[in-house]
Amino acid sequence: MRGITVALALIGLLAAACGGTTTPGAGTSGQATVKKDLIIGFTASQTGAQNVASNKQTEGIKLWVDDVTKAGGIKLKDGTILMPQIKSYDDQSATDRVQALYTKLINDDKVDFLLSPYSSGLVKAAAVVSEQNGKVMITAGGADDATMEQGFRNIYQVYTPASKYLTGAIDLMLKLDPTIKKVAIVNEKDSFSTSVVAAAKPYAESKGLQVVVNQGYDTGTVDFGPFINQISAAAPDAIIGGGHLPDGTTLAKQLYEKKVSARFVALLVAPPEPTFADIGEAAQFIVGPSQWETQTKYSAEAAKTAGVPFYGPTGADFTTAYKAKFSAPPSYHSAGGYAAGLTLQKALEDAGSTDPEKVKTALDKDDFMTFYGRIKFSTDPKTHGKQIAHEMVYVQWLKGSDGKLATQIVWPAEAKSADPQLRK
Amino acid sequence: MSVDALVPSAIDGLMLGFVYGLAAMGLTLIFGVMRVINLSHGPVIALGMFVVYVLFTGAGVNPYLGLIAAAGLGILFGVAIYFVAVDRIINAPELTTLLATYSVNLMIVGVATSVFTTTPRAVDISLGSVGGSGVTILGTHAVAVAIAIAGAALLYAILFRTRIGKSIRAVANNRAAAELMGIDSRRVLALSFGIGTSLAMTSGALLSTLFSFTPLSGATYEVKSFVIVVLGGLGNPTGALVGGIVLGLLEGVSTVFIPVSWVPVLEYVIFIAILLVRPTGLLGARA
Amino acid sequence: MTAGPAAALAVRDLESGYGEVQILWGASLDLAAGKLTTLLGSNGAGKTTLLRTVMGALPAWKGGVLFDGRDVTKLSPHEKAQLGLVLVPEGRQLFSTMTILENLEMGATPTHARATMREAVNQVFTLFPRLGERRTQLAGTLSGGEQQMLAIARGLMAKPRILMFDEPSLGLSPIFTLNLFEIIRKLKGEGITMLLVEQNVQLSLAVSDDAYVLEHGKVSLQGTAKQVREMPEVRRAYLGL
Amino acid sequence: MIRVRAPFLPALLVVLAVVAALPLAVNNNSLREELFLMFMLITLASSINIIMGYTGYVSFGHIVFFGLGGYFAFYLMQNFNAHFLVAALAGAIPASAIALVIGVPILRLRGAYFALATIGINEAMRTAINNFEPFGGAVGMFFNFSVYDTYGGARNAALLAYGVMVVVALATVTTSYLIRRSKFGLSLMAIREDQDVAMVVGIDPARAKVVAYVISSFFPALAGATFFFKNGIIEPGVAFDLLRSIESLVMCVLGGTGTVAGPIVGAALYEWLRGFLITTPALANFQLFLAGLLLLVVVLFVTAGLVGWLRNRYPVLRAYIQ
Amino acid sequence: MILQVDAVTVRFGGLVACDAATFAVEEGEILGLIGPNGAGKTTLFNAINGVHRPRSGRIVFRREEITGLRPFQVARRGVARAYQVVRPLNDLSVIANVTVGACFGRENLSLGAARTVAEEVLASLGLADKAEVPAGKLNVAQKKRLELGRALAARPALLLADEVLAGLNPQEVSAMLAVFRSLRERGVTVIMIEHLMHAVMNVCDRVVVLDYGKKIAEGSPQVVSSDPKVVEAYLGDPKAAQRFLEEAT
Repeated sequence: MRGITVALALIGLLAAACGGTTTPGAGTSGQATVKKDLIIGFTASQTGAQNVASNKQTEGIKLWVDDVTKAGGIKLKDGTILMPQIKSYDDQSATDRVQALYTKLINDDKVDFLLSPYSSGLVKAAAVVSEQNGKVMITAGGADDATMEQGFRNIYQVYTPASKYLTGAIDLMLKLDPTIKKVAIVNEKDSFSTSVVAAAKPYAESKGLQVVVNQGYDTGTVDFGPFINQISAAAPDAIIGGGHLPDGTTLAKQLYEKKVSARFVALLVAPPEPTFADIGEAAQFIVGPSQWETQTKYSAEAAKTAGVPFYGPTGADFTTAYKAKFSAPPSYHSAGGYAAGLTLQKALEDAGSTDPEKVKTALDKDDFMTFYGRIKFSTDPKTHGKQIAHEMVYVQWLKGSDGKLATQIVWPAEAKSADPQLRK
Repeated sequence: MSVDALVPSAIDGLMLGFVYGLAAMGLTLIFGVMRVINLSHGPVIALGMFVVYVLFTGAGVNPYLGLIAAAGLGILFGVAIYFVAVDRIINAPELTTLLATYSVNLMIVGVATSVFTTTPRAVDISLGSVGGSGVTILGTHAVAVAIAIAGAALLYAILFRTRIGKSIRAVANNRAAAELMGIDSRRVLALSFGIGTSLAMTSGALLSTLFSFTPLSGATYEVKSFVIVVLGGLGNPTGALVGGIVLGLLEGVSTVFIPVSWVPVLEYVIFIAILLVRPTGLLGARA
Repeated sequence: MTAGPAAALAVRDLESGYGEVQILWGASLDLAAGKLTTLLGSNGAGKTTLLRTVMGALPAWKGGVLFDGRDVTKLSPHEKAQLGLVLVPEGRQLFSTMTILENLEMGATPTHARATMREAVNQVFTLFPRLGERRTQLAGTLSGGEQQMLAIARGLMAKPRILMFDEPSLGLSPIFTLNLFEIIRKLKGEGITMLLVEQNVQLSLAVSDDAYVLEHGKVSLQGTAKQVREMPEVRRAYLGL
Repeated sequence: MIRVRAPFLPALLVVLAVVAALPLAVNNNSLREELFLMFMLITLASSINIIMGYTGYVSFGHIVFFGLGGYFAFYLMQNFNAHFLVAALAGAIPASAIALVIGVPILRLRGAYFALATIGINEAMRTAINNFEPFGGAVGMFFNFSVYDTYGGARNAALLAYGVMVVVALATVTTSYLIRRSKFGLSLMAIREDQDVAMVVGIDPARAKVVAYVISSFFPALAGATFFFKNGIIEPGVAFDLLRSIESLVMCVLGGTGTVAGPIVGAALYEWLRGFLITTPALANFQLFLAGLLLLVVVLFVTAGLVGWLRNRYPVLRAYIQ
Repeated sequence: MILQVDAVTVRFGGLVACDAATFAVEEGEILGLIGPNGAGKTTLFNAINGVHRPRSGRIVFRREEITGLRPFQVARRGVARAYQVVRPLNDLSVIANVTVGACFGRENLSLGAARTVAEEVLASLGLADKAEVPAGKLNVAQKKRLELGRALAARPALLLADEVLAGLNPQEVSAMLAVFRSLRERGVTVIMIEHLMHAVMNVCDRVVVLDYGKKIAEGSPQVVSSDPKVVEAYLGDPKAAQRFLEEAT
């Protein structure tokens, strides 16, 4: 891995050297082009509970680095060409390791910019270290609202905040079946899911729904029997909650095995992941919020309508390249990783420098659209860096005409690829 | 909360209780025979899970056959742990044996996380379910209870019906006297460690058919085993089985009255209270 | 102090102790086959230490133990028990959480005793009918006297070639002590070689064939029980007179 | 043991202070981060040594005080804008008060029962705080970064935390030394060797043990406050991490329980080894295995630990190394 | 009278270890406490210094009732104890062992003062050159002296000495007896449990004999040792043996 990047860098240098002597450089100004390594550091959960989603995110980042390298680097106005290099460690999905490793990335590996680990708890831990050291960090996979309301100056969030994860699902549910009255909320007790529920519960109540079960489970829970018994006893019409991939998957599976008869089930994070299909029939009808889906169509036209520039590849190009490189479809976590890279790239180009202050100014001003959706950050000091433009979509696992289970976008109505259905 | 959940919660808890009890019997047997609190208990449980996992995903071996392999390996592994880490210091103060078995814990966890990482694994097996009208019992749970009961019965048959089992009880009761009777206590101690480990690995194997797991999962069940063992009296296998059932029931039933996440608090408070008030356990210590 | 031809067990210049505490300072004695020998001595003279060292529960520092002429000094207790050298220890040391029957079964651990275990059980129940009546009772729930019977019965289960008793009357009432000596005399009648360590000097000498007196870890007096009974030095050994 | 024959403590403190100043002198932040952790571990190991090494009570769940100190201080800083130094002290005092309350009953337990009870208390505390909403429950607490403004920003706050951790470590070591040389220390060691004899010569073991336990809880609480102040984030799993608890115990045993220098040597060695293993990718996960192997070797063959072994091997050193 | 033991009974479950034992100890005397194995002598010591709480009866030390006090409270009133099975604080040095005795007993000395006392005691017991050696490394005779030294360092008014002569060779025994005589000269009251009868004869002013937890005789060593009840307690009942022999034949 490291060998390859070094080799690539050498080839790049060689190419630059050749370019410098024989033909005029890409820069039109006639200035000499200088190639510089841009070291981007992050940790990934190669192992541990978050490993599936985190690997998807890392793959997204890698694809972005590939694309930039293929395009000849990030070209700044002054003629500098930045060749991104990844410096990454396995954080084992543990917060204390995240803090130790981000400290190491900043102090020992001297990274230029940081991307975030996956999942809010880990992002939060990393954010503290990058703030302490004044490093700019673009976060993907950290949707927690609270994190972005702590007066940070250097952190920028690509994801739609957690508070919006399930409110749309509630809208969808009531649209689908206005007779739904009783809802059970069972969620992971981590910062992300707690944020989600903190917004979803009052929202549900404001819509006249009655919350009949409201319980949290610890991260790493594998036995949902006690919760399912509570749910069964309360006989709700709908169940919302969940947390991350492993627990969400297990919860869905056990709900199915225990024949819980709620008409509508929406879970966080797990449903949009392709591996959710592993639980077979149990996946059917499960709804989940997603930052992005392959069917999502954010295009140059949409950007024009919204009055912002379109930046980066199209969704189709991204999906094709991703499948070619990793032989697997991307998930929203992949898109988030790629989008984080794109965001950094655009800010560097806009700033024309790697100076953190200039990059931050550029990020503060940014408002643009990518295949992943629109990106704009809050500049209010209290919520600085929080994502304020990106929108969620909702997917549901449905059987196609071939009888195979697949995700379809079912909400918002204008973006849907199939009609939502109630559980049977 | 809802009282409608009482019956299914109690049944779920009870069923898990048997599996917990089986693991705790392993821990308490080792303590009863040699006064060693085996801090490698948790990782050994996890090892049982991974024996089943490796055989299942690697060679397609039925998990219940894998369980037999785990039980057998458990004996060998336990005997090995005894001779490597415990034999030399069997008469040393508690701290020494606590640390020695803890060092085994670290080694197992270290190797297992290197090989399997901490990514959750599962043995995907479904035996359908029975019941309805609020109470659904999964086939895997029912089989786990049956095997746990069979395991406990087998242990009892060994301890009370065979000469070697009686020798184990004799050594537990009075090692010096057993030596005078012609019993080679060192062999008996090693074998007891083997049986204790085998019980832990068997219960791990059962748990692997119920829930997903990592090499660190053993820790949860280890602490549960401690609670159970203290509940039933250190060194008392019957107590461990009863303690397991009590803990399982408590876990199930208490969820009806308090939020599920408070259940462990309740367990630990009971654990400490029993240690302080009646360290010999509610059933008293009897080997 | 030479081993006679019939010496079933010969203890030779045995030195031993606990940690750095030397208790035995070269004790020697012979057990004549088929005879009952008693070993006397005041508290702290080293009687229990001698028995424990003979059994191998304590390592011998110097000297040796010959069993039928074979050097068994370095064998561990369970190996000696296998050979038929059996100790009924001080304080009974029963398996208190096991039944009478199970205690007896554990007594029959030596390989040569296992085959005939059923008969042996019947034999000891004939000898100790009270035990037979309570065979499934836990040993820990028996009275002191019954426990002592069980300890002896358990020793007999091993089909001992040599049976050694350490303070069997300790803690027993005077009446029961008499009972105990009756039993010992009965066993003597069956031809088992026995070594008796007892605090009741009078009764021990009354029942024994040979006697040794241990003082300060050494044998100070020896002879037939009858001879020793006559010696005034015995009184001195106990009462310092 | 009682009479002073070498300026052991001043020498030790000077060495530690020089090491502490090193990263500041060469302006090496990553070294500073490593040393921050090392001084924290020295604090934890030396504190455990007071109750385990001197008194003979193996506190497996000693990390509970680290967690409590951290939580109390964090709460005060987050909600009442308390200054870090005030909050650290104000957090450590209730943590020690809790040590007093739980120490009285559990120090009656002997041996393994005590060890189990300390594990139980740590786990009870962890799960309780996991549900305790004022402390953020399972999510824990997380600084609003304006908290760091008082100290000139997050970067300076980290520097301050380092300084405080060094001071806490030196204070722990000094306390440990003074106890070892005091009449009180002698009573603890008598209890360790034989509690019945201690009682028969006139020592009130119950009282002495509780005092030792309370003292040994105070410094971990300060360390916890400092650690989480620097981290800016506190959550139950990290605050009450049983593994860290047992690791500090291992450090103690590695260096030599019952000596002043042992826990320091053990902590430094263990942390160095771990640092080496973690940064060597091939060995990253093997860290635990090797730690276990090392511990087993020490437990089986070098019962006295490194310092203890040296002292036994070269009695001359007894005068110089405490 | 320094100590009054009045009808003290100690039970363990069903076992009566001490059965209404009554005796008094005069200031400055050396009292021998003898009896066969299991007679309850050590239990009585444990009752006096607070290790066991008597079921009934009273123990009065210097006109103060000390029944049921904790061992350290008894120790602080000036009662010291030397154990039958030596219990040195193995990992502590010899001097530290003795300092422990001086520090926490009746005088509650400071560490420095206690150390001075400890040095004197070690010198008087001939252990001065072993001061810095870990106590666990001493030989038996030295450990026995250390055990006594720790008790003496407390400068007790009453010393409970439990078989301190057991396991010593004759020379060591006579050296130890000299120590006891010097204690008497210094006015220390001693109760000694002892099996070495010639030693008891040698140093004890008076003897109390226990059997089955009961006092069966009391008086001067000579009188007591020829008391038939005492002889029977030690050797068994000669008449019973005689009957036994007759029955057999």
